Amino acid sequence: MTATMTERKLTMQKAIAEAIRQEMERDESVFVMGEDVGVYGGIFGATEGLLDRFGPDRVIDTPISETAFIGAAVGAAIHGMRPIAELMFVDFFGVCMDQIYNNMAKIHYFSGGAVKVPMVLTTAVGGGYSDAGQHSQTLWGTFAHLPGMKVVVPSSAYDAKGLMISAIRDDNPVVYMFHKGALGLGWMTHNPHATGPVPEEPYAVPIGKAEVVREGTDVTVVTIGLSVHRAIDAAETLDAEGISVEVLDLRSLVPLDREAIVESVKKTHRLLVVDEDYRSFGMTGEVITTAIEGAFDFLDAPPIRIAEPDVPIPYSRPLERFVLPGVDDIVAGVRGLVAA
Amino acid sequence: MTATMTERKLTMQKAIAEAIRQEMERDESVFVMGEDVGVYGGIFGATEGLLDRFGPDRVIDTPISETAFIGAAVGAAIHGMRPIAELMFVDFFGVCMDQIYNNMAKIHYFSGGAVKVPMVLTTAVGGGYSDAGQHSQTLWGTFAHLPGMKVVVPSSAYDAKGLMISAIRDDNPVVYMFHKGALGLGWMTHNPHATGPVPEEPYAVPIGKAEVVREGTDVTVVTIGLSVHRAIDAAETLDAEGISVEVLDLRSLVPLDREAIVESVKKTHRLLVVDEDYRSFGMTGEVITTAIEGAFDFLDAPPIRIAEPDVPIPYSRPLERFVLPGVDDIVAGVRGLVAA
Amino acid sequence: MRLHDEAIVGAARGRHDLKEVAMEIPRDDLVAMYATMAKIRYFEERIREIYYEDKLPAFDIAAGPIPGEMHLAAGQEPVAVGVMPHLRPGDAITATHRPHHVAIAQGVDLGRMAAEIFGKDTGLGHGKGGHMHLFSVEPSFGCSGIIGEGMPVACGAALAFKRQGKDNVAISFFGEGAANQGAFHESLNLAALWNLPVVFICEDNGWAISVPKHASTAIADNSDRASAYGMPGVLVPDNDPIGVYEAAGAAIRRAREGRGPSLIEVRTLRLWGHFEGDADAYRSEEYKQEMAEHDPMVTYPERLIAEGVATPAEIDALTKAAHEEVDEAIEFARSSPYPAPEDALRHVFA
Amino acid sequence: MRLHDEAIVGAARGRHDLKEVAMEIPRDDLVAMYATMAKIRYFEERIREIYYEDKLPAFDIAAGPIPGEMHLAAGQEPVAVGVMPHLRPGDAITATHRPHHVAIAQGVDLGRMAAEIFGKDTGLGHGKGGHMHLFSVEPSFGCSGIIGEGMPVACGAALAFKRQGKDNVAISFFGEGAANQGAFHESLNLAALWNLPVVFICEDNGWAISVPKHASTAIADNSDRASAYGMPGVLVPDNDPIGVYEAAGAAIRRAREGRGPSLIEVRTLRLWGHFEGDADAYRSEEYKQEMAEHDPMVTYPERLIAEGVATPAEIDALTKAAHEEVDEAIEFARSSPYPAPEDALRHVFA
Ligand SMILES: Cc1ncc(C[n+]2csc(CCOP(=O)(O)OP(=O)(O)O)c2C)c(N)n1
Ligand SMILES: Cc1ncc(C[n+]2csc(CCOP(=O)(O)OP(=O)(O)O)c2C)c(N)n1
Ligand SMILES: [Mg+2]
Ligand SMILES: [Mg+2]
Repeated sequence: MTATMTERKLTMQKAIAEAIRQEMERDESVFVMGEDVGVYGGIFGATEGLLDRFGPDRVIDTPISETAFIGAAVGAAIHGMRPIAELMFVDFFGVCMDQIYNNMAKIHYFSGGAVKVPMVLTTAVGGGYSDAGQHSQTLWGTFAHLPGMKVVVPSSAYDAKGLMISAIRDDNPVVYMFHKGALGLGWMTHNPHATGPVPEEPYAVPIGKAEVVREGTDVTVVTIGLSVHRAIDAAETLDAEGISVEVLDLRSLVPLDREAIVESVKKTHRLLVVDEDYRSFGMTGEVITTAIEGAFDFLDAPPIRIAEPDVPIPYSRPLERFVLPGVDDIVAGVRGLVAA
Repeated sequence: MTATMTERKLTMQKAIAEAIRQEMERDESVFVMGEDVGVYGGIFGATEGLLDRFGPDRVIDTPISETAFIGAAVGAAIHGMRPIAELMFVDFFGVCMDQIYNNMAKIHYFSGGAVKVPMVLTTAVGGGYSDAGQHSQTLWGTFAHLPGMKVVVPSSAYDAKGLMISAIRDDNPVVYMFHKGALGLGWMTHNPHATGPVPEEPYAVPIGKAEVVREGTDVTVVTIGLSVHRAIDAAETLDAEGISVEVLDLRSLVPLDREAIVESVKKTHRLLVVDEDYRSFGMTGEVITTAIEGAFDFLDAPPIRIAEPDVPIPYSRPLERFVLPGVDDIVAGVRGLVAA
Repeated sequence: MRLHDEAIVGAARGRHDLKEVAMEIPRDDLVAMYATMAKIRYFEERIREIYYEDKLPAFDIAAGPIPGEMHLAAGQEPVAVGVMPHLRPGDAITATHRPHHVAIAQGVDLGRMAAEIFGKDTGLGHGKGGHMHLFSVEPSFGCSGIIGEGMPVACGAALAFKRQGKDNVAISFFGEGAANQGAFHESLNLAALWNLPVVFICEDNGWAISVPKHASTAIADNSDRASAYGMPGVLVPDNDPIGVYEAAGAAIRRAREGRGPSLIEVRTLRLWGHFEGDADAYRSEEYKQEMAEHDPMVTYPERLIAEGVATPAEIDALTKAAHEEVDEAIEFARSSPYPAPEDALRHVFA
Repeated sequence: MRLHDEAIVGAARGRHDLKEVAMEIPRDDLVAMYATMAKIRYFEERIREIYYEDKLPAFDIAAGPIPGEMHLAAGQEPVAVGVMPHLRPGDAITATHRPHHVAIAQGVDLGRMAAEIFGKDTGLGHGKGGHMHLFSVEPSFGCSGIIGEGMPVACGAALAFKRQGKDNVAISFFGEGAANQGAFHESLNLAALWNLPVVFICEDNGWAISVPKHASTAIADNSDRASAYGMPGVLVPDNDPIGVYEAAGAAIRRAREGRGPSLIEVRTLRLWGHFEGDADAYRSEEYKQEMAEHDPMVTYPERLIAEGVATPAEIDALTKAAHEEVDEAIEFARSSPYPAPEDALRHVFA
């Protein structure tokens, strides 16, 4: 957190809405569309207050036609606008992925750089409140695997604002994922980490830079999104046991800050990757492989990973708790790693 | 290749069509649907001859409505049929992924095992013939990341038949991917590996078992699909240099035969992973991480990977050649690994 | 006042002369429809009540005996119960994220359904699916959390029936919001093209969360879209169980006889918020008041009594029986055990 | 003989009385349409010829100066040229996997387009896109390899124009096969709902690869589907440039004036296989023969001459000029350098 600090604190949700509002004020070409972004203010509040401020021409409620309106965002972006399109839950990507990965993400490349597609696709991710397997996934691994779009996932209110501003100003398509459990919504289980200092004035957090959110010397925990908070909580517990944990918040998966991963592993010699996405063929493998590629000789133990064990997210509370990474899982993982 | 050998040789394409024909003869509940599967016999010949043999009630040409007909396959599978639905190119998954990953792959789980969805989704993958970025992808990493569906990719005619039979008989949804360059199609650049011995009688190749297609002692090359042939060709070259390469054909990504990976790495102490899918957040990271998890102490050098470098597959020949893994790339990779 | 943009709800209430209809519609069906409506409404009320347990005062969606999203169908009972009397064993239904009324009308095991909503091991899916993912084999019921997802599946069930020489039908329920999803178009075209025994039933409650129909749909009536597929399209304008009964009866008969699919649109009412916890601030008090006046749980039994189809005492008895059945199901659900945590790993593959 | 299931091609040939039409349609446009048709056809012929270089005798799709799939539009010229005279600078077009005729008619740089098809560094996309991914900024043209993918994009371009206060329009071309893709439905609804300046033009060549329209589409005319969105739907039944001119002119005017979207369906002819290398065995020789008889490159100039709009000498001169322009573009493409291999890594991000 390098920008000027202020005492004002916001939830991540308010920080996102503020970032969009400020950018809409600054730039006429920015507009928002999606289901329930208008009078409802976005199911997760990302567009709160915008309809009143900017009216229905710039804050557009859409039919449940994700292919049409995300594709329309692509078309508008090509023609001088900077649309923000909201896919209500990332889990719905399957009805519109072609427009996202084959069109939004590839037109710039196909055109040899001639056509730009400056748009933001916002979407809510994550579980933990018994919304079952079609409303609780994070799926960032899926998006990060497919080239041509940046993928950002803020974990703090400060980053949420700064990354949204960067995303809107970026000349590339940016998929901006916010974890429902990190937003600080009134109707979600209270999350103290969701609220943090956020400067009033607009500022940009660079896309593609990870952040060491907690320094440590014994083990590096690499993660993203809500699990950053889980990792910090675990680190506090472990501190009491004399284990010093460094927590690296990736903040974006594309571009992936491989240097930051390698650097931290070179320092701690031990790596645990925590991911709320499905375990296999995803983020955990990529981060571990990055460490292997860059810091193989520095590793004192094989890196380990804690992730969703390749099952659809179950509904029932004990089942969901079992599959999602928890603070206890991280504590146990780190202990095992240090003992190895 | 454990089943009885016969001298009869088939291309992979003919082997697939034969497997489907034999299963349709055996089981009335098996039927095929997709675009151009009828009179055309499938754009890649997977359903060649089936319309004549079984008629339009069991070999059904569809509109270009992938969501509808793949979803219909799900519905038919739930109600006693064993549909084979063809998604012409895997690249088109974006228009119908919801039916695939959120419905086909999850209903069994959501129902707590009560509902079965025994269907096969066939699809063509791979590039190498200048079909550009919406017709040349493999995307198996995307499918393998999402739980609830098996993912198989044959590299030989023998496996193609045996895996298709297993897929049809499986009570789970199986995504069956055939690499266009490995099919032995008359209109594709001639591929000598595409033709091989195939018994006349039906036989099953188990899903989830990798195969050592070439034994070696110095380096393990793990790969899948057409790249198996590339790896074998590279191994021949390296043999002449005195480097002994073991080639492991994964054959399926879900389930992933982790034991086979670990076992081979324990033997050779060196791992190269070759993948025609996008590099990041995909198969290469998963295989390397699997080796790290199971054979960290056996590794003499950090595993390396050769894959599509996270750019949409370009059209122009020199560009495409640059991004696809080639025999030369594998040779160079192995040399580097041995020197490390 | 216009609850729906283009039709005054209740304007067509007098459309069915019950005396005349009674000649066509067996009295038993008329009464059974009420009984099922009572069961549905009480189920939704009980779930609603329990849903808020331990979630308040500061509403926490993750807390309480029933966590997660909860989409209740109070007001939409007529759509479900009007279809039900025409169903036969083996027929298949796909429903939506708002599935309880349809499942109850079809006769899905109420106890196991409630248990699933409670996340219990005795639930239809052993707690894996929850309220949006209720699956039953007999009767064949499925639903989903993705808009439009069930429509292709219904086509597939119908295709299976056709291929197997059965005269079963598949019914696909979906909201008016879903009618703008690509799956609607593809499914209706496929069903018409292949002459499949499917009936598409659009539950037009006028709202997709906070978005009114006029802000999502370029024309007034989705039933008019049937012509784009060459299939019959019928509008039931008044949330009337009898209107649904007639329309669904004709459509299902047609489908069973191999004469292909139909589209029925029913103007219905979503009496409560989109999901529980929804402040429903996008609808005026006046609007909500008028909805309450057209509550089918009031108007339908009134009619049955007024037209002499049932006596007040009969209605009371039916209501009581319905409540007892629901209470028993809920009690079963409440008292059932949770699945073991590691059971999360089961049932990925058969 | 029926080339299209429900209409005899050419039956309506006499529909337009040219003398009368000539009063409305400037002679220049009539003649320019021919000139563009000649350019398109010759371009497709040349590409076809070169496509087979080094690919035969055993056809190898990966070989030759132009590898990969190749979808040519011979026969579909009228659809493209009938739209073109109504376009203004700033208008946007999205086309399909069969894009050349539309791009040429819109005036996309022919040399850079040819170079892209050859995979050259001077191509529109420096060789990255190829024949299915031609993108031009001025004029604004895009196409794609995914069925229906361009329709939402056209809506977005139209939305941008509207918001920017421009009177530009977006035109989306798509095949009759694409009309059964979900994107069709969602896009038409969105366009009508938001009153966007878009014109949807369905190129109905009767075939989606090997699948005839009657095996994919539940009704005869996609233009009739316009009513499902409350927009005008027009059928041009005879692959007639003048019919397209009239329909497109009216629709584009309507869109420019802020009166919303339209859907036009044109019965056209895919004279060749779906892609080059397609044996086209699913269409009879008789069928192909009849198509040839209705080749617009024969019938249209004949009419221009017969009706006194142009002399044979003029037609010849236009043809020759068109050929020269194409030859030059192809020569430019052929002689251009390939991109450097490692350029593959550029242009992922701006
Ligand atoms: C593909 C998809 N898009 C969006 C959603 C989020 N969502 C859930 S319910 C709903 C509104 C549905 O409206 P309608 O179809 O009319 O059904 P109703 O809720 O009125 O019963 C939306 C937008 C979803 N579940 N799936
Ligand atoms: C979503 C999707 N499904 C399937 C295909 C394969 N495909 C390419 S062209 C084509 C036929 C298209 O028919 P139509 O829309 O009528 O256009 P035409 O080829 O006749 O010009 C098909 C099925 C595709 N490219 N995209
Ligand atoms: Mg609704
Ligand atoms: Mg066509």
